[in-house]
Amino acid sequence: MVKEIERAGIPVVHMCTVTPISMTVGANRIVPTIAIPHPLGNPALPPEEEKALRRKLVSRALEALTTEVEDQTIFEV
Amino acid sequence: MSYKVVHYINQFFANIGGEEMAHIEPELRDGFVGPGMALNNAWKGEAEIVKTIVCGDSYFAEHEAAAKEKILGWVKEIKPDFFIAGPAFNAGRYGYACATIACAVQDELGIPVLTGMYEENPGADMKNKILIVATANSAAGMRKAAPVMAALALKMMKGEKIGASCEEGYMPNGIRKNFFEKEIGAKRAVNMLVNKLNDKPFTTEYPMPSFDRVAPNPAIKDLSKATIALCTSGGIVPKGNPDHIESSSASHYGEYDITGVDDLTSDKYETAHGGYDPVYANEDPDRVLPVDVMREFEKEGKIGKLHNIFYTTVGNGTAVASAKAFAAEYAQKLLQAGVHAVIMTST
Amino acid sequence: MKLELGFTQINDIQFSKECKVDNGTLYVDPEAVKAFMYEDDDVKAWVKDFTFDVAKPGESVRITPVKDVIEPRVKVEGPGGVFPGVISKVDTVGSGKTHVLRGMAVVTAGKIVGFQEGIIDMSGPGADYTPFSKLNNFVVVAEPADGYQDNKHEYEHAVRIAGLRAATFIGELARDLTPDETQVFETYGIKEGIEKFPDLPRVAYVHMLQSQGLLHDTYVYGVDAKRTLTTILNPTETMDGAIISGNCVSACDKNTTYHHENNPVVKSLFEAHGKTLNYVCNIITNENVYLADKQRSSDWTAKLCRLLDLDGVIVSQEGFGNPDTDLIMNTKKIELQGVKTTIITDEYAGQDGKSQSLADADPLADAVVTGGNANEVIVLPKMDKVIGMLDYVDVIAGGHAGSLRPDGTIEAELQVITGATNEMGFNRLSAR
Amino acid sequence: MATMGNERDFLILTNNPLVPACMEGKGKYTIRFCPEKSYREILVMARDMVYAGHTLYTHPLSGSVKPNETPYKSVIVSVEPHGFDSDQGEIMANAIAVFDKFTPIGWNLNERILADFQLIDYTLLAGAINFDAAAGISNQSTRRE
Repeated sequence: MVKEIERAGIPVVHMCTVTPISMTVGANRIVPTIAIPHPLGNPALPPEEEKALRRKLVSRALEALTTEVEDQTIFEV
Repeated sequence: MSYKVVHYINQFFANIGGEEMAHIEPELRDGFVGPGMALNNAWKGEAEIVKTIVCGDSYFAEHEAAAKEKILGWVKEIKPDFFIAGPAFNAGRYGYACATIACAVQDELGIPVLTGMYEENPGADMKNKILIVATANSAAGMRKAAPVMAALALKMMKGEKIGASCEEGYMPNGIRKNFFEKEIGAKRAVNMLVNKLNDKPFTTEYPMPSFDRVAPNPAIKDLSKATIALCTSGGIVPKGNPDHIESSSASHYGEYDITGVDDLTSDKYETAHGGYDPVYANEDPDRVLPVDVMREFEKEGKIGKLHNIFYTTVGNGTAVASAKAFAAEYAQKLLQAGVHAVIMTST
Repeated sequence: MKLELGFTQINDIQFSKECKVDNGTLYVDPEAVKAFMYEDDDVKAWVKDFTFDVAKPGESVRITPVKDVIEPRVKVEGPGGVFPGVISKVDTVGSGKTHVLRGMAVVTAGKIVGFQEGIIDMSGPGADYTPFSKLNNFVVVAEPADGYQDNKHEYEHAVRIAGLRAATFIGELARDLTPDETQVFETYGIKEGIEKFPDLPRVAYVHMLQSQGLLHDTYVYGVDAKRTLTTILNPTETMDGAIISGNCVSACDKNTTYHHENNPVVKSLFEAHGKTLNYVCNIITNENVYLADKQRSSDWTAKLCRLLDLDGVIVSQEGFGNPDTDLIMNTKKIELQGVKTTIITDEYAGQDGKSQSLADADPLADAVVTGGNANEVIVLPKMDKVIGMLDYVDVIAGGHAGSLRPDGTIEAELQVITGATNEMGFNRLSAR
Repeated sequence: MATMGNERDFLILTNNPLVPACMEGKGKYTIRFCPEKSYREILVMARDMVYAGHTLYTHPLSGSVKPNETPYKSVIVSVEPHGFDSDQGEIMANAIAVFDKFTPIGWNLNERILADFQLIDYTLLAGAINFDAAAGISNQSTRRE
């Protein structure tokens, strides 16, 4: 799916827990996330901290979108 | 009664001139012109070129819409049984024009079509959409190409069964067809191996599917002016799943307006995904689709705008082909809406 | 190792009280064959009765459901006997002399897992796709004993043995014949081969054996291939029945015992042996369900290829789906050892031919021979006579609801035809 | 903890009633019997577990019976996740793609044919983990009587 968006000419960042899958589906900008049932959160954290975590992850994704890449790249958080 | 055929050629093969005449607009002539004669002869009266359309390669490339409109109009009026273009050999723009116009005639008028060109001609990219006969890389190959194209075209006109690509001479088009080889498989394998061992050319009977990669698009220059859309395969939907997105093997995708929504709350949103424990996503759907922090970034001016529609699918067991089709479709919508970048989240 | 095959062409089969081969005709007493089959206790226990028929090329005859096809052979010189470890003792075969009744086969038919066995048409369009339409077939139809439903594996074993015994009985009739034609096949020891053909590339045949489990089995010298490690065979051993089929599933690409006896890769490699290549040996490896087995077997295949200093191999496959993974694992690992591969497979590209043909793929598998698309739809006309039973045709692999039409024609995928898309490259069928 | 490859680590995902009938309580493995799930849903369940890091022990396309013919499927994954393996993820994804390319058949399978399909799936599974399939069946029959 990311590939189809990329193909349409729109840069896309894939936020995904299992990065090898992201690699297989052909994503070019990849940000690893927390866990399959809650990629962008962690229910164990208090709400403020959880949101801070999400801000950090999404910021990283925005950074990935502003970074030129030539090949599939994982942006570790 | 013989089949009526319209033939498309460029200025060069119509003997009008080379590059200096490539600007000429489409014109319609009676009967065959130039290479049409070879096709006509090969058909021995069973089919006949009734009209020839001549168009300059530059004109077609620079005024594609206008050229298409004009040519389609003529073809519609003539109502031929068949449309044939080229062959274009290694001429890039001519090949592109042949393939493009043939494809348009086939798709928009429902008339069977055929063209021919060299395998590396950029027009050959369309070989999965229309049948393209593989030719030599120069016009010297006309003598060989014409009978192959004529024979295949006649078969198509008669509605006969089309054989495998290697039998009929068209480029492999991704549709596998059975046929009988001259030698048994084991013998073919030994011959292929001996060629491979001796570094001689060999052709695999089944090319491995290419590992399709799309090159990354350029980065966003200025985030503070960019419109960014959120998409997910995690199945986030409005509470109650109004469009009944299936929990697995989804047959459609969802698009939902989030104008004025600052936070995805558990009373308004949930997940339709059946492949993971939905408790956490249902508790706070932002854990899958981060609308809350995107709104914050929007207010802080870190990003220009959060796109007012998000797209959602269920990754769980949805057939690869339909997932691709969904994404291809909504990617066009995102493009038209002027979205600059996408964040796709997956569970 | 050197083996001489002496061929006697069979052009006709007649039932008669006397059993003999005379002037190209096989005269055979079905009761004598039956008695010989019933000498085996398992056959006695699980087969209630046998009926017999003959099907000749060009006749309006359909044989279904087909379990196995076997060519009668007899060992006349050298150690061991045919089908070692199963019918004969386990002595190593493949040397000396063997007599072959060519142009005929024993075909076992009857329901086992009835829906999976295939069809042999002796004439019409279906006949073009199966090699067995060109043979004079001695058809043995087995009827199961009561209670077989709960003992399918015992029953399958009994029918498998019965078929081999029938072929052995008939093969024995060739013992004292003077063959119409003889051919000699010989491969050499490693050093000997290198000295003999110093300039020829060293080539082996990686023969993948179906070994997923009951009803999907192959036996090597009587051993279930599932329980074997990848190993080496002299090519001539296969000609004496060292490998037999216990595979009842996927008619179009299962290798019958006939295919193993007449392995086309072995035949084609021998044709090139000493001319364009040096045929070293066969490497047999299995296709198990357990992933660690797949890894071990393919590792061993690659290891043996390297150890034998091979330049190239041909890899053949059996079956659908799961074995694609073994095929690609083998190919990839062998290529990574610097040994060049050509592989033989078949395709499941969908009825429209548009789907991905294999369940696995790798760019290193760049030389592929295909036996055709097994999903392609074919219409088989009504035949005057059916040997076996038609009631399963609707549920034969690749048939679909209504595939047996009221007028007696069958619309089905090529999958239903025995041997149609053989993955040893037995046929001329291909696809592009 | 069940180490990789140990029988205690075998989690059998199945919709085949013959599997629990013959194998339940006869070994250290765990059976997750899901009669309501289709062949494809068993594959999807296995795939998602492999994606989540569980080890795939048996090939999802075991058997040459085509996926549009039999309704039964059994796959063994690990009880414990041992880490994601991309080759195994690919095997699972490919298996679902293979399933999807077969033309659905509107069969009305009778009891005997269903029993045959159950038997094939069960014996392949048993063979893969060295479980005595024949013994399993006869024990089951005794229990049934």
